[in-house]
Amino acid sequence: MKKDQIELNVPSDVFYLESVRVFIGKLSETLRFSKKRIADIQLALDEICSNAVYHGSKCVSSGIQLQISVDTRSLEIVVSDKGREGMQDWSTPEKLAEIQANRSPTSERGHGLYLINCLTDDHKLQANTVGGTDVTAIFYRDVKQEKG
Amino acid sequence: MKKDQIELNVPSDVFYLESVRVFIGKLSETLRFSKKRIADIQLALDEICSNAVYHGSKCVSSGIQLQISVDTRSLEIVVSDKGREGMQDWSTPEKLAEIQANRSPTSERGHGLYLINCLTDDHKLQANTVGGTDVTAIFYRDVKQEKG
Amino acid sequence: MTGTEFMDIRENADIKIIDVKTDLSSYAASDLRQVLEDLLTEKVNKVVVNFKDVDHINSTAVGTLVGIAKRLRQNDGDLKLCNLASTLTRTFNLIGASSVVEIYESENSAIAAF
Amino acid sequence: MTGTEFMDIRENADIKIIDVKTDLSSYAASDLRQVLEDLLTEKVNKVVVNFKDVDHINSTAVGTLVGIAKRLRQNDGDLKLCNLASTLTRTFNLIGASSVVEIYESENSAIAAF
Ligand SMILES: Nc1ncnc2c1ncn2[C@@H]1O[C@H](COP(=O)(O)OP(=O)(O)O)[C@@H](O)[C@H]1O
Ligand SMILES: Nc1ncnc2c1ncn2[C@@H]1O[C@H](COP(=O)(O)OP(=O)(O)O)[C@@H](O)[C@H]1O
Repeated sequence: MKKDQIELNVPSDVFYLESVRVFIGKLSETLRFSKKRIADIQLALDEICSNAVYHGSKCVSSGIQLQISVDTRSLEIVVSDKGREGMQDWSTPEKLAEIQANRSPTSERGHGLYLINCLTDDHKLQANTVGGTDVTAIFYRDVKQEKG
Repeated sequence: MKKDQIELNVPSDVFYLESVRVFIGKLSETLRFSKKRIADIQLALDEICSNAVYHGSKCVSSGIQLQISVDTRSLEIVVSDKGREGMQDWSTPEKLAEIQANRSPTSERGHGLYLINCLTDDHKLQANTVGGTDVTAIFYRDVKQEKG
Repeated sequence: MTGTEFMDIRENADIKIIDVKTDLSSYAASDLRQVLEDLLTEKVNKVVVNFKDVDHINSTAVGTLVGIAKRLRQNDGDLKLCNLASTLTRTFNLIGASSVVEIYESENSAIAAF
Repeated sequence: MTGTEFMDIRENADIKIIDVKTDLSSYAASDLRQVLEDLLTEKVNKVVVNFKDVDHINSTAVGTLVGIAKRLRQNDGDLKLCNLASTLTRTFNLIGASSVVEIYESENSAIAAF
Protein backbone atom coordinates (compact mmCIF):
# COMPACT_ATOMS: atom_id res chain seq x y z
CA MET A 1 0.00 0.00 0.00
CA LYS A 2 1.34 3.45 -0.96
CA LYS A 3 2.45 5.51 2.02
CA ASP A 4 3.01 9.27 1.96
CA GLN A 5 5.75 10.48 4.32
CA ILE A 6 5.96 13.81 6.10
CA GLU A 7 8.77 14.89 8.39
CA LEU A 8 8.69 17.84 10.74
CA ASN A 9 11.59 18.95 12.96
CA VAL A 10 11.04 21.72 15.48
CA PRO A 11 13.11 23.12 18.37
CA SER A 12 12.35 21.70 21.84
CA ASP A 13 10.23 24.69 22.80
CA VAL A 14 6.50 24.58 23.56
CA PHE A 15 6.28 27.86 21.65
CA TYR A 16 6.42 25.87 18.40
CA LEU A 17 3.93 23.20 19.50
CA GLU A 18 1.08 25.62 18.67
CA SER A 19 2.08 25.48 15.02
CA VAL A 20 2.56 21.71 15.16
CA ARG A 21 -0.95 21.35 16.57
CA VAL A 22 -2.67 23.27 13.76
CA PHE A 23 -0.59 21.35 11.21
CA ILE A 24 -1.76 18.02 12.66
CA GLY A 25 -5.31 19.38 12.87
CA LYS A 26 -5.45 20.47 9.22
CA LEU A 27 -3.78 17.25 8.08
CA SER A 28 -6.39 15.21 9.97
CA GLU A 29 -9.14 17.37 8.50
CA THR A 30 -7.93 16.87 4.93
CA LEU A 31 -7.74 13.13 5.68
CA ARG A 32 -11.43 13.45 6.63
CA PHE A 33 -11.28 12.46 10.25
CA SER A 34 -14.39 13.65 12.10
CA LYS A 35 -14.31 16.86 14.18
CA LYS A 36 -14.24 14.84 17.40
CA ARG A 37 -11.43 12.59 16.14
CA ILE A 38 -9.42 15.64 15.04
CA ALA A 39 -9.63 17.04 18.58
CA ASP A 40 -8.50 13.66 19.95
CA ILE A 41 -5.56 13.44 17.54
CA GLN A 42 -4.50 17.00 18.35
CA LEU A 43 -4.68 16.38 22.09
CA ALA A 44 -2.78 13.07 21.92
CA LEU A 45 -0.03 14.72 19.87
CA ASP A 46 0.04 17.75 22.15
CA GLU A 47 0.69 15.43 25.11
CA ILE A 48 3.34 13.42 23.25
CA CYS A 49 5.16 16.52 22.00
CA SER A 50 4.91 18.31 25.37
CA ASN A 51 6.53 15.27 27.01
CA ALA A 52 9.26 15.21 24.36
CA VAL A 53 10.00 18.86 25.11
CA TYR A 54 9.67 18.76 28.93
CA HIS A 55 11.11 15.32 29.72
CA GLY A 56 13.02 14.28 26.60
CA SER A 57 15.11 17.30 25.66
CA LYS A 58 18.32 18.74 27.15
CA CYS A 59 17.75 22.19 25.66
CA VAL A 60 15.79 24.09 23.02
CA SER A 61 18.23 23.17 20.28
CA SER A 62 17.91 19.43 21.04
CA GLY A 63 14.84 19.42 18.85
CA ILE A 64 11.99 17.00 18.42
CA GLN A 65 11.06 15.15 15.26
CA LEU A 66 7.68 14.06 13.91
CA GLN A 67 7.61 11.37 11.23
CA ILE A 68 4.14 11.10 9.79
CA SER A 69 2.97 8.29 7.52
CA VAL A 70 -0.34 8.47 5.72
CA ASP A 71 -1.94 5.64 3.83
CA THR A 72 -5.53 4.65 3.06
CA ARG A 73 -5.80 2.80 6.35
CA SER A 74 -4.16 5.01 8.95
CA LEU A 75 -2.36 8.11 10.11
CA GLU A 76 0.79 7.11 11.99
CA ILE A 77 2.95 9.63 13.82
CA VAL A 78 6.30 8.89 15.47
CA VAL A 79 7.57 11.60 17.79
CA SER A 80 11.26 11.27 18.63
CA ASP A 81 13.28 13.11 21.21
CA LYS A 82 16.98 12.84 22.08
CA GLY A 83 16.52 12.26 25.80
CA ARG A 84 18.24 13.81 28.75
CA GLU A 85 20.08 12.68 31.88
CA GLY A 86 18.04 10.78 34.43
CA MET A 87 15.29 10.06 31.93
CA GLN A 88 16.73 6.83 30.46
CA ASP A 89 14.74 3.60 30.48
CA TRP A 90 11.62 5.31 31.73
CA SER A 91 9.48 3.51 29.17
CA THR A 92 9.97 -0.10 30.25
CA PRO A 93 6.70 -1.98 30.89
CA GLU A 94 7.42 -1.98 34.65
CA LYS A 95 8.06 1.78 34.81
CA LEU A 96 4.98 2.49 32.69
CA ALA A 97 2.83 0.26 34.91
CA GLU A 98 4.14 2.15 37.93
CA ILE A 99 3.35 5.54 36.31
CA GLN A 100 -0.18 4.36 35.51
CA ALA A 101 -0.73 2.90 38.99
CA ASN A 102 0.30 6.21 40.56
CA ARG A 103 -1.98 8.37 38.45
CA SER A 104 -4.64 10.20 40.44
CA PRO A 105 -7.41 12.27 38.81
CA THR A 106 -6.90 14.88 41.51
CA SER A 107 -3.20 15.39 40.95
CA GLU A 108 -1.73 18.23 38.94
CA ARG A 109 0.55 16.18 36.73
CA GLY A 110 0.87 12.70 35.29
CA HIS A 111 -2.14 12.61 32.95
CA GLY A 112 -0.33 12.75 29.61
CA LEU A 113 0.43 9.07 29.09
CA TYR A 114 -3.06 8.18 30.26
CA LEU A 115 -4.61 10.50 27.67
CA ILE A 116 -2.29 9.17 24.95
CA ASN A 117 -3.54 5.69 25.82
CA CYS A 118 -7.20 6.79 25.72
CA LEU A 119 -7.02 8.83 22.53
CA THR A 120 -4.91 6.76 20.16
CA ASP A 121 -6.10 3.61 18.39
CA ASP A 122 -2.70 2.15 19.11
CA HIS A 123 0.54 3.48 20.54
CA LYS A 124 4.05 2.39 21.38
CA LEU A 125 6.84 3.83 23.53
CA GLN A 126 10.40 2.79 22.70
CA ALA A 127 13.87 3.88 23.73
CA ASN A 128 15.71 5.01 20.59
CA THR A 129 19.38 4.71 19.66
CA VAL A 130 20.28 8.31 20.57
CA GLY A 131 19.21 7.95 24.20
CA GLY A 132 15.74 9.39 23.76
CA THR A 133 12.26 8.05 23.18
CA ASP A 134 10.22 7.25 20.06
CA VAL A 135 6.51 7.52 20.75
CA THR A 136 4.33 6.07 17.98
CA ALA A 137 0.67 7.03 17.77
CA ILE A 138 -1.66 5.34 15.31
CA PHE A 139 -5.10 6.56 14.26
CA TYR A 140 -7.18 4.37 11.95
CA ARG A 141 -9.00 6.20 9.20
CA ASP A 142 -11.83 3.65 9.34
CA VAL A 143 -14.46 5.16 11.64
CA LYS A 144 -15.57 1.71 12.82
CA GLN A 145 -12.26 1.16 14.59
CA GLU A 146 -12.74 4.27 16.66
CA LYS A 147 -12.33 3.97 20.43
CA GLY A 148 -14.79 5.28 23.08
CA MET B 1 22.03 36.09 17.01
CA LYS B 2 20.29 32.87 18.06
CA LYS B 3 18.33 31.23 15.26
CA ASP B 4 15.65 28.57 15.73
CA GLN B 5 15.48 26.05 12.91
CA ILE B 6 12.41 24.19 11.67
CA GLU B 7 12.37 21.67 8.85
CA LEU B 8 9.29 20.35 7.09
CA ASN B 9 9.31 17.75 4.32
CA VAL B 10 6.08 16.92 2.51
CA PRO B 11 5.24 14.90 -0.61
CA SER B 12 4.95 16.87 -3.87
CA ASP B 13 1.17 16.95 -3.72
CA VAL B 14 -0.95 20.09 -3.38
CA PHE B 15 -3.13 18.06 -0.99
CA TYR B 16 -0.51 18.62 1.75
CA LEU B 17 -0.05 22.33 1.02
CA GLU B 18 -3.24 23.05 2.99
CA SER B 19 -1.54 21.77 6.13
CA VAL B 20 1.68 23.63 5.30
CA ARG B 21 -0.32 26.84 4.93
CA VAL B 22 -1.94 26.65 8.36
CA PHE B 23 1.44 25.74 9.88
CA ILE B 24 3.04 28.85 8.36
CA GLY B 25 0.01 30.89 9.40
CA LYS B 26 0.14 29.82 13.04
CA LEU B 27 3.91 30.21 13.16
CA SER B 28 3.60 33.77 11.83
CA GLU B 29 0.84 34.45 14.34
CA THR B 30 2.92 33.23 17.29
CA LEU B 31 5.78 35.38 15.97
CA ARG B 32 3.30 38.30 16.19
CA PHE B 33 3.12 39.31 12.59
CA SER B 34 -0.04 41.37 11.94
CA LYS B 35 -3.15 39.73 10.42
CA LYS B 36 -2.42 41.34 7.05
CA ARG B 37 1.22 40.25 7.10
CA ILE B 38 0.19 36.70 8.00
CA ALA B 39 -2.07 36.60 4.92
CA ASP B 40 0.82 37.88 2.79
CA ILE B 41 3.25 35.30 4.17
CA GLN B 42 0.75 32.50 3.64
CA LEU B 43 0.06 33.58 0.06
CA ALA B 44 3.75 33.97 -0.84
CA LEU B 45 4.48 30.51 0.56
CA ASP B 46 1.45 29.02 -1.17
CA GLU B 47 2.79 30.34 -4.49
CA ILE B 48 6.34 29.11 -3.83
CA CYS B 49 5.19 25.66 -2.71
CA SER B 50 2.66 25.31 -5.54
CA ASN B 51 5.46 26.06 -8.03
CA ALA B 52 7.74 23.53 -6.33
CA VAL B 53 5.00 20.90 -6.71
CA TYR B 54 3.80 21.80 -10.24
CA HIS B 55 7.07 22.80 -11.91
CA GLY B 56 9.82 21.43 -9.70
CA SER B 57 8.79 17.83 -8.94
CA LYS B 58 8.94 14.68 -11.08
CA CYS B 59 6.32 12.86 -9.01
CA VAL B 60 4.52 12.90 -5.66
CA SER B 61 7.34 11.09 -3.92
CA SER B 62 9.95 13.65 -5.09
CA GLY B 63 8.94 15.77 -2.12
CA ILE B 64 9.48 19.39 -1.26
CA GLN B 65 11.37 20.73 1.74
CA LEU B 66 10.86 23.86 3.82
CA GLN B 67 13.74 25.09 5.98
CA ILE B 68 12.52 27.78 8.32
CA SER B 69 14.81 30.02 10.38
CA VAL B 70 13.43 32.27 13.07
CA ASP B 71 15.38 34.93 14.90
CA THR B 72 14.47 38.21 16.55
CA ARG B 73 14.82 40.03 13.26
CA SER B 74 13.20 37.85 10.62
CA LEU B 75 11.37 34.76 9.46
CA GLU B 76 13.27 33.13 6.62
CA ILE B 77 11.88 30.21 4.63
CA VAL B 78 13.77 28.24 1.98
CA VAL B 79 11.60 25.98 -0.18
CA SER B 80 13.59 23.37 -2.09
CA ASP B 81 12.45 21.07 -4.85
CA LYS B 82 14.38 18.42 -6.79
CA GLY B 83 13.50 19.71 -10.26
CA ARG B 84 12.34 17.86 -13.32
CA GLU B 85 13.33 17.55 -16.96
CA GLY B 86 13.02 20.68 -19.08
CA MET B 87 12.87 22.93 -16.03
CA GLN B 88 16.62 23.44 -15.55
CA ASP B 89 18.12 26.92 -15.48
CA TRP B 90 14.73 28.60 -15.50
CA SER B 91 15.75 30.95 -12.71
CA THR B 92 18.59 32.84 -14.43
CA PRO B 93 18.16 36.63 -14.37
CA GLU B 94 17.43 36.63 -18.12
CA LYS B 95 14.75 33.95 -17.88
CA LEU B 96 13.16 35.65 -14.88
CA ALA B 97 13.13 39.02 -16.69
CA GLU B 98 11.46 37.30 -19.65
CA ILE B 99 8.83 35.71 -17.38
CA GLN B 100 8.11 39.08 -15.76
CA ALA B 101 7.94 40.90 -19.11
CA ASN B 102 5.42 38.39 -20.40
CA ARG B 103 3.08 38.62 -17.40
CA SER B 104 -0.37 39.95 -18.22
CA PRO B 105 -3.00 40.70 -15.56
CA THR B 106 -5.60 39.17 -17.86
CA SER B 107 -3.84 35.84 -18.35
CA GLU B 108 -4.74 32.71 -16.44
CA ARG B 109 -1.26 31.77 -15.34
CA GLY B 110 2.10 33.36 -14.60
CA HIS B 111 1.24 35.43 -11.51
CA GLY B 112 3.07 33.38 -8.88
CA LEU B 113 6.57 34.88 -9.14
CA TYR B 114 5.07 38.35 -9.38
CA LEU B 115 3.16 37.83 -6.12
CA ILE B 116 6.24 36.36 -4.43
CA ASN B 117 8.09 39.50 -5.42
CA CYS B 118 5.29 41.76 -4.08
CA LEU B 119 4.69 39.93 -0.81
CA THR B 120 8.15 39.11 0.53
CA ASP B 121 10.53 41.63 2.07
CA ASP B 122 13.29 39.91 0.17
CA HIS B 123 13.56 36.77 -1.94
CA LYS B 124 16.05 34.75 -3.93
CA LEU B 125 15.76 32.00 -6.56
CA GLN B 126 18.71 29.66 -6.96
CA ALA B 127 19.39 26.43 -8.79
CA ASN B 128 20.37 23.81 -6.20
CA THR B 129 22.81 20.91 -6.44
CA VAL B 130 20.18 18.23 -7.01
CA GLY B 131 18.84 19.87 -10.18
CA GLY B 132 15.99 21.70 -8.55
CA THR B 133 15.37 25.18 -7.18
CA ASP B 134 15.82 26.78 -3.76
CA VAL B 135 13.45 29.69 -3.28
CA THR B 136 14.25 31.84 -0.24
CA ALA B 137 11.59 34.17 1.18
CA ILE B 138 12.42 36.63 3.94
CA PHE B 139 9.92 38.50 6.12
CA TYR B 140 11.21 41.06 8.61
CA ARG B 141 9.61 41.07 12.03
CA ASP B 142 8.33 44.29 13.54
CA VAL B 143 11.16 44.75 16.03
CA LYS B 144 8.86 46.39 18.58
CA GLN B 145 6.71 43.25 18.83
CA GLU B 146 9.39 40.59 18.99
CA LYS B 147 9.14 37.27 20.82
CA GLY B 148 10.01 37.46 24.53
CA MET C 1 -24.98 19.68 -11.16
CA THR C 2 -25.59 20.02 -7.42
CA GLY C 3 -22.18 21.03 -6.12
CA THR C 4 -19.27 19.21 -4.52
CA GLU C 5 -17.66 18.71 -1.15
CA PHE C 6 -16.21 22.24 -1.36
CA MET C 7 -18.92 24.13 -3.31
CA ASP C 8 -22.70 24.48 -3.08
CA ILE C 9 -24.68 25.60 -6.12
CA ARG C 10 -27.91 27.58 -5.86
CA GLU C 11 -29.92 29.42 -8.47
CA ASN C 12 -31.70 32.74 -8.73
CA ALA C 13 -33.73 32.93 -12.00
CA ASP C 14 -31.17 32.22 -14.78
CA ILE C 15 -28.18 32.96 -12.52
CA LYS C 16 -26.18 30.22 -10.82
CA ILE C 17 -24.66 31.09 -7.46
CA ILE C 18 -21.68 29.11 -6.19
CA ASP C 19 -21.01 29.21 -2.45
CA VAL C 20 -17.36 28.33 -1.94
CA LYS C 21 -16.95 26.57 1.41
CA THR C 22 -13.18 26.21 1.50
CA ASP C 23 -10.00 28.21 1.13
CA LEU C 24 -8.91 28.32 -2.49
CA SER C 25 -5.34 27.21 -2.84
CA SER C 26 -4.14 24.82 -5.54
CA TYR C 27 -5.93 21.79 -4.09
CA ALA C 28 -9.43 23.26 -4.08
CA ALA C 29 -8.81 25.37 -7.21
CA SER C 30 -9.15 22.28 -9.40
CA ASP C 31 -12.51 21.58 -7.79
CA LEU C 32 -13.61 25.14 -8.56
CA ARG C 33 -12.46 24.79 -12.16
CA GLN C 34 -14.42 21.55 -12.53
CA VAL C 35 -17.62 23.09 -11.15
CA LEU C 36 -17.31 26.08 -13.49
CA GLU C 37 -16.46 23.93 -16.53
CA ASP C 38 -19.54 21.81 -15.80
CA LEU C 39 -21.72 24.93 -15.74
CA LEU C 40 -20.25 26.03 -19.10
CA THR C 41 -21.05 22.59 -20.52
CA GLU C 42 -24.61 22.99 -19.28
CA LYS C 43 -24.79 26.29 -21.22
CA VAL C 44 -25.15 28.33 -18.06
CA ASN C 45 -23.75 31.80 -18.80
CA LYS C 46 -24.48 33.91 -15.71
CA VAL C 47 -22.54 32.91 -12.63
CA VAL C 48 -21.97 34.54 -9.24
CA VAL C 49 -19.27 33.15 -6.93
CA ASN C 50 -19.87 33.86 -3.24
CA PHE C 51 -16.64 34.11 -1.19
CA LYS C 52 -18.27 34.64 2.21
CA ASP C 53 -16.56 31.57 3.75
CA VAL C 54 -13.20 31.98 2.01
CA ASP C 55 -10.12 33.32 3.83
CA HIS C 56 -7.43 32.61 1.24
CA ILE C 57 -7.05 32.46 -2.53
CA ASN C 58 -3.92 31.91 -4.62
CA SER C 59 -2.97 32.84 -8.18
CA THR C 60 -4.04 29.47 -9.57
CA ALA C 61 -7.60 30.01 -8.34
CA VAL C 62 -7.64 33.66 -9.45
CA GLY C 63 -6.42 32.55 -12.90
CA THR C 64 -9.18 29.96 -13.09
CA LEU C 65 -11.80 32.65 -12.41
CA VAL C 66 -10.23 35.00 -14.99
CA GLY C 67 -10.30 32.25 -17.64
CA ILE C 68 -13.90 31.29 -16.95
CA ALA C 69 -15.03 34.95 -16.90
CA LYS C 70 -13.60 35.43 -20.41
CA ARG C 71 -15.34 32.33 -21.74
CA LEU C 72 -18.69 33.29 -20.18
CA ARG C 73 -18.45 36.72 -21.84
CA GLN C 74 -17.90 35.06 -25.21
CA ASN C 75 -21.31 33.44 -24.55
CA ASP C 76 -22.81 36.87 -23.70
CA GLY C 77 -22.76 35.97 -20.04
CA ASP C 78 -20.47 36.94 -17.18
CA LEU C 79 -18.88 35.86 -13.90
CA LYS C 80 -19.25 38.13 -10.87
CA LEU C 81 -17.72 37.74 -7.43
CA CYS C 82 -19.12 38.84 -4.09
CA ASN C 83 -18.44 38.96 -0.33
CA LEU C 84 -14.64 39.00 -0.60
CA ALA C 85 -12.57 39.53 2.56
CA SER C 86 -10.11 42.42 2.21
CA THR C 87 -7.12 40.04 1.91
CA LEU C 88 -8.81 38.39 -1.08
CA THR C 89 -9.57 41.71 -2.79
CA ARG C 90 -5.93 42.60 -2.24
CA THR C 91 -4.81 39.45 -4.08
CA PHE C 92 -7.09 40.24 -7.06
CA ASN C 93 -5.80 43.82 -7.08
CA LEU C 94 -2.12 42.84 -6.90
CA ILE C 95 -2.52 40.47 -9.84
CA GLY C 96 -4.58 43.04 -11.71
CA ALA C 97 -7.43 40.57 -12.10
CA SER C 98 -9.98 43.01 -10.68
CA SER C 99 -9.81 44.73 -14.06
CA VAL C 100 -11.07 41.50 -15.65
CA VAL C 101 -13.44 39.98 -13.08
CA GLU C 102 -16.07 42.18 -11.46
CA ILE C 103 -16.12 42.20 -7.67
CA TYR C 104 -19.25 43.24 -5.70
CA GLU C 105 -19.86 43.90 -2.02
CA SER C 106 -22.93 41.71 -1.74
CA GLU C 107 -24.68 38.88 -3.53
CA ASN C 108 -27.62 41.18 -4.29
CA SER C 109 -25.47 43.81 -5.96
CA ALA C 110 -23.69 41.12 -8.00
CA ILE C 111 -27.04 39.74 -9.18
CA ALA C 112 -28.43 43.20 -9.88
CA ALA C 113 -25.39 43.96 -12.09
CA PHE C 114 -26.35 41.37 -14.75
CA MET D 1 -3.64 42.77 37.89
CA THR D 2 -5.33 43.59 34.59
CA GLY D 3 -4.68 40.50 32.52
CA THR D 4 -2.14 39.49 29.88
CA GLU D 5 -1.88 39.01 26.14
CA PHE D 6 -3.86 35.75 26.46
CA MET D 7 -6.22 36.52 29.37
CA ASP D 8 -8.57 39.35 30.30
CA ILE D 9 -9.63 39.82 33.91
CA ARG D 10 -13.01 41.27 34.90
CA GLU D 11 -14.77 41.38 38.25
CA ASN D 12 -18.28 40.84 39.54
CA ALA D 13 -18.56 41.84 43.23
CA ASP D 14 -15.84 39.79 44.99
CA ILE D 15 -15.49 37.33 42.11
CA LYS D 16 -12.74 37.61 39.49
CA ILE D 17 -13.60 36.38 36.01
CA ILE D 18 -10.82 35.36 33.65
CA ASP D 19 -11.63 35.34 29.92
CA VAL D 20 -9.15 33.03 28.25
CA LYS D 21 -8.51 34.23 24.70
CA THR D 22 -6.23 31.45 23.46
CA ASP D 23 -6.04 27.69 23.19
CA LEU D 24 -4.50 26.20 26.31
CA SER D 25 -1.62 23.97 25.44
CA SER D 26 1.71 24.01 27.26
CA TYR D 27 2.77 27.43 25.96
CA ALA D 28 -0.28 29.36 27.19
CA ALA D 29 -0.72 27.17 30.29
CA SER D 30 2.20 28.90 31.98
CA ASP D 31 0.51 32.24 31.33
CA LEU D 32 -2.68 30.90 32.92
CA ARG D 33 -0.73 29.66 35.95
CA GLN D 34 0.90 33.06 36.36
CA VAL D 35 -2.43 34.90 36.23
CA LEU D 36 -3.97 32.55 38.81
CA GLU D 37 -0.91 32.66 41.10
CA ASP D 38 -1.07 36.47 41.00
CA LEU D 39 -4.73 36.40 42.05
CA LEU D 40 -3.85 34.07 44.95
CA THR D 41 -1.13 36.49 46.02
CA GLU D 42 -3.70 39.30 45.94
CA LYS D 43 -5.84 37.19 48.33
CA VAL D 44 -8.60 36.79 45.74
CA ASN D 45 -10.38 33.54 46.55
CA LYS D 46 -13.34 33.34 44.18
CA VAL D 47 -12.40 32.85 40.54
CA VAL D 48 -14.40 31.95 37.42
CA VAL D 49 -12.55 30.97 34.25
CA ASN D 50 -14.49 31.59 31.05
CA PHE D 51 -13.59 29.17 28.21
CA LYS D 52 -15.84 30.66 25.54
CA ASP D 53 -12.95 31.33 23.14
CA VAL D 54 -10.99 28.16 23.86
CA ASP D 55 -10.97 25.19 21.45
CA HIS D 56 -8.21 23.08 22.99
CA ILE D 57 -6.80 22.29 26.42
CA ASN D 58 -4.10 19.82 27.40
CA SER D 59 -3.30 17.98 30.63
CA THR D 60 -0.77 20.59 31.75
CA ALA D 61 -3.45 23.30 31.71
CA VAL D 62 -6.05 21.01 33.33
CA GLY D 63 -3.52 20.18 36.05
CA THR D 64 -2.87 23.87 36.65
CA LEU D 65 -6.59 24.48 37.18
CA VAL D 66 -6.87 21.47 39.52
CA GLY D 67 -3.95 22.74 41.62
CA ILE D 68 -5.32 26.27 41.87
CA ALA D 69 -8.83 25.02 42.72
CA LYS D 70 -7.45 23.07 45.67
CA ARG D 71 -5.53 26.07 46.98
CA LEU D 72 -8.50 28.42 46.61
CA ARG D 73 -10.62 25.98 48.62
CA GLN D 74 -8.03 25.99 51.38
CA ASN D 75 -8.75 29.75 51.54
CA ASP D 76 -12.52 29.06 51.68
CA GLY D 77 -12.81 30.13 48.06
CA ASP D 78 -13.20 28.16 44.85
CA LEU D 79 -12.45 28.01 41.14
CA LYS D 80 -15.35 27.45 38.73
CA LEU D 81 -15.23 26.97 34.97
CA CYS D 82 -17.83 27.95 32.38
CA ASN D 83 -18.64 27.90 28.66
CA LEU D 84 -16.59 24.80 27.83
CA ALA D 85 -16.83 23.32 24.32
CA SER D 86 -17.72 19.62 24.38
CA THR D 87 -14.16 18.58 23.41
CA LEU D 88 -12.87 20.43 26.48
CA THR D 89 -15.41 18.84 28.83
CA ARG D 90 -14.35 15.49 27.38
CA THR D 91 -10.72 16.18 28.31
CA PHE D 92 -11.68 17.08 31.91
CA ASN D 93 -13.85 13.95 32.09
CA LEU D 94 -11.16 11.62 30.70
CA ILE D 95 -8.63 12.88 33.24
CA GLY D 96 -11.24 12.74 36.00
CA ALA D 97 -10.66 16.40 36.82
CA SER D 98 -14.37 17.22 36.57
CA SER D 99 -14.67 15.57 39.99
CA VAL D 100 -12.31 18.21 41.38
CA VAL D 101 -13.10 21.39 39.40
CA GLU D 102 -16.71 22.45 38.98
CA ILE D 103 -17.87 23.04 35.41
CA TYR D 104 -20.92 25.22 34.63
CA GLU D 105 -22.84 25.88 31.42
CA SER D 106 -22.80 29.66 31.71
CA GLU D 107 -20.96 32.43 33.49
CA ASN D 108 -24.12 33.31 35.40
CA SER D 109 -24.59 29.81 36.76
CA ALA D 110 -20.91 29.66 37.74
CA ILE D 111 -21.23 32.95 39.65
CA ALA D 112 -24.53 31.90 41.24
CA ALA D 113 -22.88 28.74 42.56
CA PHE D 114 -20.55 30.62 44.95
N1 LIG E 1 9.48 11.70 26.12
C1 LIG E 1 9.76 11.40 27.41
N2 LIG E 1 11.05 11.27 27.81
C2 LIG E 1 11.37 10.96 29.09
N3 LIG E 1 10.44 10.73 30.04
C3 LIG E 1 9.13 10.83 29.71
C4 LIG E 1 8.73 11.16 28.39
N4 LIG E 1 7.37 11.17 28.36
C5 LIG E 1 6.97 10.87 29.61
N5 LIG E 1 8.02 10.66 30.44
C6 LIG E 1 7.97 10.27 31.87
O1 LIG E 1 6.67 9.78 32.17
C7 LIG E 1 6.09 10.57 33.22
C8 LIG E 1 4.59 10.66 33.02
O2 LIG E 1 4.29 11.44 31.88
P1 LIG E 1 2.84 12.06 31.72
O3 LIG E 1 1.84 10.99 32.01
O4 LIG E 1 2.76 12.68 30.38
O5 LIG E 1 2.69 13.14 32.86
P2 LIG E 1 3.54 14.47 33.16
O6 LIG E 1 4.23 14.86 31.89
O7 LIG E 1 2.49 15.44 33.59
O8 LIG E 1 4.49 14.10 34.26
C9 LIG E 1 6.80 11.90 33.16
O9 LIG E 1 6.76 12.58 34.38
C10 LIG E 1 8.21 11.47 32.77
O10 LIG E 1 8.92 11.01 33.90
N1 LIG F 1 10.13 25.71 -8.59
C1 LIG F 1 10.16 25.85 -9.93
N2 LIG F 1 10.81 24.96 -10.71
C2 LIG F 1 10.86 25.10 -12.05
N3 LIG F 1 10.27 26.10 -12.71
C3 LIG F 1 9.59 27.03 -12.01
C4 LIG F 1 9.50 26.96 -10.59
N4 LIG F 1 8.77 28.03 -10.17
C5 LIG F 1 8.43 28.72 -11.27
N5 LIG F 1 8.92 28.12 -12.38
C6 LIG F 1 8.79 28.60 -13.79
O1 LIG F 1 8.40 29.95 -13.78
C7 LIG F 1 7.17 30.13 -14.48
C8 LIG F 1 6.35 31.24 -13.84
O2 LIG F 1 5.90 30.85 -12.56
P1 LIG F 1 4.69 31.62 -11.88
O3 LIG F 1 4.92 33.07 -12.05
O4 LIG F 1 4.54 31.09 -10.51
O5 LIG F 1 3.40 31.25 -12.76
P2 LIG F 1 2.71 29.86 -13.09
O6 LIG F 1 3.14 28.88 -12.05
O7 LIG F 1 1.26 30.18 -13.04
O8 LIG F 1 3.19 29.49 -14.46
C9 LIG F 1 6.50 28.77 -14.42
O9 LIG F 1 5.58 28.58 -15.48
C10 LIG F 1 7.71 27.85 -14.54
O10 LIG F 1 8.11 27.70 -15.86
